[in-house]
Amino acid sequence: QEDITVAMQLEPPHLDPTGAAAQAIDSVVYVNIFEGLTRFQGDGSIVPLLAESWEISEDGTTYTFKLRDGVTFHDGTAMDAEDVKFSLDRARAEDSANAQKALFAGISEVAVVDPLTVEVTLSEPNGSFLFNLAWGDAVIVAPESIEDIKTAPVGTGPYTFSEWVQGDRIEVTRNPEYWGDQPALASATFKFISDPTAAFAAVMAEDVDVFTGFPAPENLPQFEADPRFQVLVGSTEGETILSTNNKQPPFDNPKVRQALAHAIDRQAIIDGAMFGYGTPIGTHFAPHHPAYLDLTGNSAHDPEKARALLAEAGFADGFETTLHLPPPSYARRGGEIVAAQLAEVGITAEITNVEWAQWLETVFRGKDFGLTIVSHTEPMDIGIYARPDYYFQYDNAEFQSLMETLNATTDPDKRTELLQQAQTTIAEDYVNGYLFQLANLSVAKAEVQGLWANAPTAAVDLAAISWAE
Amino acid sequence: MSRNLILGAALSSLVVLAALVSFLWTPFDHAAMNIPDKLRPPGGANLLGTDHFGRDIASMIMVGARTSIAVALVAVGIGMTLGVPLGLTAAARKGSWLDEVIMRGNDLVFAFPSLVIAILITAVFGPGAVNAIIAIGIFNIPVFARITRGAALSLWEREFILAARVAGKGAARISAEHILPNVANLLIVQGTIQFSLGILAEAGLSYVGLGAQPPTPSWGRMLADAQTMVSFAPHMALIPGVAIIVTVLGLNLLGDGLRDWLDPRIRVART
Amino acid sequence: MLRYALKRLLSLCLSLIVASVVIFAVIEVAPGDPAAFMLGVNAQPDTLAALRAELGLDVPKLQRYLAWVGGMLSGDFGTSYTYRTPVAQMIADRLWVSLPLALYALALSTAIAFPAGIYAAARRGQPGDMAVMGATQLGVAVPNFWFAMMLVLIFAINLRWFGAGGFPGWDKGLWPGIHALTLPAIALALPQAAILARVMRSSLLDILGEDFMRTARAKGLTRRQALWRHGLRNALIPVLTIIGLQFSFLLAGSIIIEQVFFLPGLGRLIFQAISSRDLIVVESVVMLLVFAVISVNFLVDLAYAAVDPRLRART
Amino acid sequence: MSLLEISGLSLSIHAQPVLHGIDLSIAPGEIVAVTGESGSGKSMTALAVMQLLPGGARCDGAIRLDGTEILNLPESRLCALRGATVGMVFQEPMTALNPVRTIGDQVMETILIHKAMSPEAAEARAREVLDRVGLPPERFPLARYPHELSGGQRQRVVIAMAIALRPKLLIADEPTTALDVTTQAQILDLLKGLVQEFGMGLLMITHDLAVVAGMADRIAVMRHGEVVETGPTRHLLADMRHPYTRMLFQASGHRVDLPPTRTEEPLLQVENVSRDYRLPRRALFARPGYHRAVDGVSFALDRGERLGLVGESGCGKSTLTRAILGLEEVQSGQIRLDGEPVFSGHRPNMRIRRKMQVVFQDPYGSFNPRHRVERLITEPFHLLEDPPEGPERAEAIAEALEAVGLRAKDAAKYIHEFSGGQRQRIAIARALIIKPELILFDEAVSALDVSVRAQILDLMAELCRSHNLTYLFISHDLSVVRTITDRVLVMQAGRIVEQGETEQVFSDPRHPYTKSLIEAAPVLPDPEEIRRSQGHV
Ligand SMILES: Nc1ncnc2c1ncn2[C@@H]1O[C@H](COP(=O)(O)OP(=O)(O)OP(=O)(O)O)[C@@H](O)[C@H]1O
Ligand SMILES: Nc1ncnc2c1ncn2[C@@H]1O[C@H](COP(=O)(O)OP(=O)(O)OP(=O)(O)O)[C@@H](O)[C@H]1O
Ligand SMILES: [Mg+2]
Ligand SMILES: [Mg+2]
Ligand code: NI
Repeated sequence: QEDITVAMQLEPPHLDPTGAAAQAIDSVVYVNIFEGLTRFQGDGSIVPLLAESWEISEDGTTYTFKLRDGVTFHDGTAMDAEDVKFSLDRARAEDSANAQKALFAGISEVAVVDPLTVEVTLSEPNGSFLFNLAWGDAVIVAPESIEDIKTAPVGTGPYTFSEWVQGDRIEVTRNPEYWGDQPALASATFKFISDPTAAFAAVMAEDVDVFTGFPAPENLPQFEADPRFQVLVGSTEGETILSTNNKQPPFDNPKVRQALAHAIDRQAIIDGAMFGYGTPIGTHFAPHHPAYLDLTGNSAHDPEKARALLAEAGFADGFETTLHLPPPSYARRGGEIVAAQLAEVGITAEITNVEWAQWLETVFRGKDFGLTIVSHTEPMDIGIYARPDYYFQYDNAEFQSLMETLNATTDPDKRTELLQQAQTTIAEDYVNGYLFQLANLSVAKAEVQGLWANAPTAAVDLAAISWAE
Repeated sequence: MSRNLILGAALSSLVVLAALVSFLWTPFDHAAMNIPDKLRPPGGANLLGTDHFGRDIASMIMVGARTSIAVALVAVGIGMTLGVPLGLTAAARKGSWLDEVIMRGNDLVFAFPSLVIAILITAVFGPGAVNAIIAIGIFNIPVFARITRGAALSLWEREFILAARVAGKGAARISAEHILPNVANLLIVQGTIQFSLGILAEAGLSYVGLGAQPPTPSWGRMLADAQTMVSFAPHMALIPGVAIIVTVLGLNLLGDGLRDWLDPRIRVART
Repeated sequence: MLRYALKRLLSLCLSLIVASVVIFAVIEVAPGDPAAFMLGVNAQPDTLAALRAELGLDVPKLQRYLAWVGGMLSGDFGTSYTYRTPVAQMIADRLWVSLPLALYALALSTAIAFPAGIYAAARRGQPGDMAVMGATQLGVAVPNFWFAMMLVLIFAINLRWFGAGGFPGWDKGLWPGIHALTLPAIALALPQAAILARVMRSSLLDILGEDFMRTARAKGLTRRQALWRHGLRNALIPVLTIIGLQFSFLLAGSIIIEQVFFLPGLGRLIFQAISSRDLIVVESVVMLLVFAVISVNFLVDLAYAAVDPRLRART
Repeated sequence: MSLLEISGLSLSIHAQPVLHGIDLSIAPGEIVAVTGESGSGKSMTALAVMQLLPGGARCDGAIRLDGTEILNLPESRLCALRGATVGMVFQEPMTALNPVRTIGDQVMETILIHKAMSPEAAEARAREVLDRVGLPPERFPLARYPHELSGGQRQRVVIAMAIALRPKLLIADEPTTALDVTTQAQILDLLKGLVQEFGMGLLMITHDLAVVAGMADRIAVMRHGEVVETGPTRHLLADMRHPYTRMLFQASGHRVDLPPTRTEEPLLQVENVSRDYRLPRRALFARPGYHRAVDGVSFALDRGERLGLVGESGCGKSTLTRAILGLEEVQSGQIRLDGEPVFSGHRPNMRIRRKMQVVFQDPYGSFNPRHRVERLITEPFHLLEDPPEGPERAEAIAEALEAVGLRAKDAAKYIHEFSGGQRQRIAIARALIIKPELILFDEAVSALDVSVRAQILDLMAELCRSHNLTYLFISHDLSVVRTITDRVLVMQAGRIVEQGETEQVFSDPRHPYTKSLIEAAPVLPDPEEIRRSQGHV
C-alpha cells in the first residue's frame, strides 16, 4: 500500500503557512510541501533542512547559512539565496500578514552572498533564532508562485499539492524531483472531520488510516482494545491553563489567585475532561522539556486552604466571576469541572461558551473576562509573561528583566537556570491556574509506522510514515 | 375523550411532574460531580446511571425537563403574545396595507432558515437559554399570526360578527370579545404543537452548544455530551433521547387529542 | 396567470431586499473580527490592520452593503475572507452536496409519505391507519440529529454497511456519491416523511368528505377509484405547500446532519464560516438560502395553479 | 312491475334508529316525491337506495331495484348498478363537482367507468347529454371547469352525469333548494322532460310542498323516519288523512294577519344609492375594475310600514341591507333615517345606528357560541350611551325574551341548547331589546322548516300589533313576502325594477322580471279546488 488517509479535526482556511495562525495549515504543508532553513524533528530537536550548515558570528548577531544545492521548487524553478531573502523579507515586511511576525523582529538585514549563501544579521543576539526559523511561519517560498500560494502552494518539499475539495479533503502526491530521499508513500489524503463522533466513526469504519489530534480521548480505550488500531499518546507544547485576568478585581489580589489554585483538582480535570490523558503541570512549561520543574505541589488541591485564603482576602462568602470557554473539549469539559470545583469553595463562575473569533475579540484583545481556559500551544512560550499587555495582564518588572537576560543568554546551563527561575516566579505568583500539558493523541491502523508521537509543532511528517509489511 | 388525549396528557404530565418535583427533590444533586464514578450504567445507586462527570443522569433529566419546558413555554408565549394580536389585526383590516405588511413580514420570517438564524442570533448575542428562547420565539410569531388570521378571517364572515358590528362594536372590541374566544381552541392546540416543536428546537440548539449553558442541565446538551460515548456508554444518549421523544410525543398526542375533543373541525398547521 | 406570476415576482423582489438588509445588519453586529481570527494570538496590530485593509473591512458599512448587494446582482458574491477563494465558487461546490442531499431526502420523504398517507386515509380508523399514525407520531417526535447518531451507531459502526460519513465527490462516480448520502438522507427524510404523511392523510380525509366524492361514488366508482381519480389531485394542494416548505428546510436545515456525517455541504460551510467570522460567506449563504426558500414558495404557488384550475382563472 | 320496491326498510346509524319500516315503490316513468321536514329521513332513504350510507349504518328490510335485491349485494355489484341503473343528483351544485376536472371529463367518467362504450363514443354521448340538459356546445365546451359555470348550470352538469347512461331510476335529493326560483323552474322542467323522454323513474326529494304538488305523480310524506302518508298526488292533497300532512300543508301556505299601518311619516329615505365592489386588478398596473352591486336605488319607508324586498340571489339585497345599517360606505347617494344620514364623514353615525336592528338568515351562525343568551341579546346595549344596569337590565332581558315567546330564565343558557326556531326568536329578541324604530329582516325565515317558519311569521305579526314595528323584509321567497308586507320592492341586478302595494304587484306585475319571478314560483294548490275537480265530497 502506497497511499494513506490522514484525518485531522480542523481544515486549513488556506495553504499559506506564512499567512495565518491556523495550525491546520502547518499540519498539512509543514515539511511535506514547504520546507524552511531548519526544521523540527519528532522529538522536538532542531536540525538543518534547506540550510546545509551555518556559521554564527562571535557576537551572535550574524548567521551565515550555506544552502543545499540542487533544490528546486515544485514548479521547476531553483531554490536559491534570493528565495530565502525574499521569504524572510516578506515575513518581516511592514505590510506582512505573518501571524508570528515577532519571530523575525530581531532581523535587521538579509543579504545574498552568492546563490547558495545567505547572511542574516540580527540587531542583537538571539538564543532561539535557529529554533524560530524552524517554525512553519518561516518556510521558504518562491516569488514566482507567491500569487496563488493560498490555493496552489508551491514549495520544495517531498510532496506536491494536487487537489483540495473544500470542506472535505486535500490530496498530495510524491514529488519525483525531490532533492532528498524518496518517501515511502506515493500519495496522501488529508481529511477534515471536525465532529468528534464522526471522527470516532470514521476511524472505526476504517474510512481513515490515521487520525492525528484525535478529539475524543474517551474513545481511545476502545481503539486500544481493538487489534486493528494503535493509539499514540505523546505530548504537545500546549500548556492548558485557567487563565486569570490579573488586572480584574478580585484577581488582582494574589491571595485570591492562590485560593483559585488550591481550589482546583487537576487530576479530576484530567480524568473528567481528558479521560486521564495529560500531565499535570504547576507552571507554564512543558514537562518534556529538560528545564522543566515540577511545581504542582505548590498548588495542591486543598479546598480548605482555598476557603481560608479567600476569607483572608475578604471574600469569605465567595464572589462571582465569568468563565469564557472556547470550543475545544478540553476547555468546554474542563470548564464545567472547574466551575463545579470553584463552586465548592464559594466562587460562582458563570460559564459562557464562545467561538474562537469571539474569544479572540472579547477575551484576548478586549481583556473582558474573569477566567478562561485555553491551551498555549506555541513552543517555549513562557515569554508571554513578560508582556504586561498580554491578555492575562501579568505585570512583573522582575520577571520582565529575567526574560531579557534569558534572550541574551546562549549558554545552555545558564539558560536552564534562568528558565527554572522564571517557572518558579510565575508559579509562586499564581498568575494563572496551571492545569495540565495537553496530550497529543493519535489513532492509526496498526500497520502504520513512523508517526510522530509528540507534537513539537503542528505537523504530519509524511516522509517518515510507511506501512508495515 | 380519545385515547390520544389520555395518553398524551399522561405523558406530558409525567414530564411536567418530573420538572416540578425537581424543585423539591432529586435523587442526587444534579450538579455534583463524582469523577471516579463516571459512566455508571443504569441500575444500582444511580437509577439511570451516571454521565462522564459522574453526575446522576436521573437527576439531570428531571432538572433538564425544567429547562426544556421553560424555554419552549416562553418561546410559545412570545409567539402567542405577538403573533395573535398581529393575526387579529391583519384579519380585522383584511385587504388593507396593514394586513399586507403583516402578512409579507410573516412570509419573510418564514423564508429565513430558522436554524441558521438561531445560530446567528446566538453568535451575535452569545449562546444561552434566553437567546435560544428569542430565536425559537421569533419563529413562533408568524405561525400564530398566520393561523389566527386564517381562523379570524372565516369568523369575520360569520353573521354573529355582523350582529356585533350592528351593535356598534369596533374592530378591536369585536376581535377581543368574539374572535379571540372562538380561536382560543385552535390556539391551544397549535400551542401544544409549537410547544413540542420548541422542545425539539431547544434540544437542537443545545446540541450544537447554543442553548442553555452549563451547569444548567439540558437534554440537548446531554445528548451532545453523549455523542462520542454512544459506543461504550449508550445510556448517556438513549436516556435524554427517550426523554425528548416521550415529551414531544406526549405533547403531540395531547394536541391531537385536544383538537378532537375541543372541536373536530379545526385544522392545525403542522410544520 | 401572467399577472399572478408578476405580482408574486414583485413581492419576491421586495422580500429579498428586506432580507438582505436584515441579514447584513444582523451579521455586522456579530462580535468577532475575521482578521483577528485569521492571525491568531500572536498577531501584531500593524499586521492586523494590513489584513483588514486587504479584506476590505476598513470601509464604511453602508458602502460594504452596497458593494455586496451590487456584487450579488452581477453574480459576484465576493471573496471569502478565510479561504481567499470566490464565494460563488465555494457555494457552487457545496451545493453539489447539499442540493442532491436535499433532493434525495425529499424524494425519500415523498416516497414514504405518499403511500403511507394514502394507505392510512383509505383505512381510516382501522388498525392499519392506527399503526401508520402511531409511527408518524413517533417520527415527528424523534430529533433528527439523535436519529442520525443512532443510524451511525447501527449502520456504520456496528454493521458497517455504510461509511460513517464524508463524501467522496461525484467524480468518483454516481454510486459512491449516492451511497455516501444515503444515511444522511434517511436521517433527514424520516421526520419529514412523518409530517408529510400526516398532512397527506388529513388532506385526503378532508377531501373524502367533500360532496363531489359522493357524486363520484354515485356514478359507480369504487371507493379506491374515487380516491385516485378525484381525491388525490385535490388533496395535493396542502401537500404541495408542505413539500415546498420541506425542501427549503432540507436545504438549510441539514446543518446538524451535515455536521454529524461530516458532509462538505452548505450547512457545514455556514457553520464554519460563522465560527471563523467569514462574514461575507455567511451573508451570501444565508441570502442564497432565503432566496431559495422564497423562490421555492413562488414555484409552489405556480404549481398550485397547475393543479387547481380555479387559481388559473382567478389570475 | 315496479322499478324500485322498498319494503320494511329500517336504518340505524351507530345503533341510533333513523328510519323505521319504510315502504315505497316507483314504477318506470313515474315521479315519486318524498317530502317532510328537515331531519325526517328523506336523504337517508335515498342514500339507502344508493347504498352510500354514512359509516356505521345498518339496513334491515328489503330494497329491490329493477328486480335485484340490493341489500347484501357485494360492493362490486353495487358499483355496477350505481350510475348505470340508478343515477343521483344532490342538493349542492356548487360542491358536487370536482373543481379540478373539466365537466366533459366528469360526465364521460360515468360512461367510461361502466365500460359502456369507447372513449370516442363516450365523448359524443357526453356532448349529447350536456346538450340535452341545456348546455349547448357553442357556449359550454367539454373543456370547461365547474368554477366557470353558475349554480344552475352546474346542477345541469350534475344531472347530465346522472343521466349519461340513461339509468332506469333517477334520484334527486333537493335538486333545486340552492337555486333561484327561475332556475328552479327550469331544472324542474328539465327533470320532468327527461322522465317523459326516457321513461325513467324519478325519486324526488324536497321539503317544498308546492314543488311536489306541481310535478309528482305520487307523494310520500315522512316524519321522524317513518312514511306517515302516501298516495297519488291529487288524492293525497285532496284527502290529507294524517294530521301531520295537514299541518305541513297549512304551514306551507300559512298567511298571517297583519294589523293595518297607522302613521304616514317617513322613517327611512334611500336616495339614489350605489355601492361598488372593487374587483381584483386585471393587469399589474391596470386600474382595478368595479362591480356595481347596488345601482341607483331610491325608496322610502314610512314609520309603521312593512316593506318587502325580493329578487334573485346575488341581486344586491344584502349589500343594500349593510348600506342601510351604515356598516359600509356607499359610493353615491344618501341614506337617511329619521332625517339624519346613517353614514357621515366616513364614519357610521352611532346615534342613528341605535334606531335600527337586524335579524339574519342563519339561526346557527348569528350567535357567538361561547356567550350566554343574556350576553348575546344585550349586545345592542353597546349602542346606548347609558345602557341599563343591574335589575333594570335583567328586566329588559326578560321582557325581550318573553316578547318572542321564550322564558326569562332562558337567559342563562347557551345558544346550542336551542332549536333553530328558538334561535330565530332569540335573534328577534336581540333586535327588540333596544326598542329600535326599524328592523331589517335579511332572509330571516329562509333557513327554517315550514312549520317553524309559520310560527315566526305569526310572531312577527304579533309584534307588529304589540310594538308597532317598522321593518324591511328581505327574501327570495315570494309567498312569504306576500303575506308579511304592505309594500314590496323588486330588485334585479342591483336596481329596483318595480315597487308598489304588495297585493297589487303580485296580482298585476308590470315589469317582465317581476312577471317571470311570479310565474316561476311554484304555487300550492288549493285542496278545495282539487276535491271539487275530482268529485270528492
Ligand atoms: N352521518 C350521520 N350520522 C348519524 N346520524 C345521521 C347522519 N346523517 C344524518 N343523520 C340523522 O339521520 C336523520 C335523518 O337525516 P336525513 O339527512 O335523512 O334528513 P332529511 O330528511 O334529508 O333532512 P333535510 O331536509 O334537512 O335534508 C337525522 O335525524 C339526522 O340527524
Ligand atoms: N365583499 C364583496 N366583494 C365583492 N363583491 C361582493 C361582495 N359582497 C357581495 N358582492 C357581490 O355583490 C352582489 C350582490 O351581493 P348580495 O350579497 O348583496 O346579494 P343578495 O341579493 O343578498 O344575494 P343572496 O340572496 O344570495 O343573499 C353579488 O354579485 C356579489 O357577488
Ligand atoms: Mg336531506
Ligand atoms: Mg343575501
Ligand atoms: Ni506552550
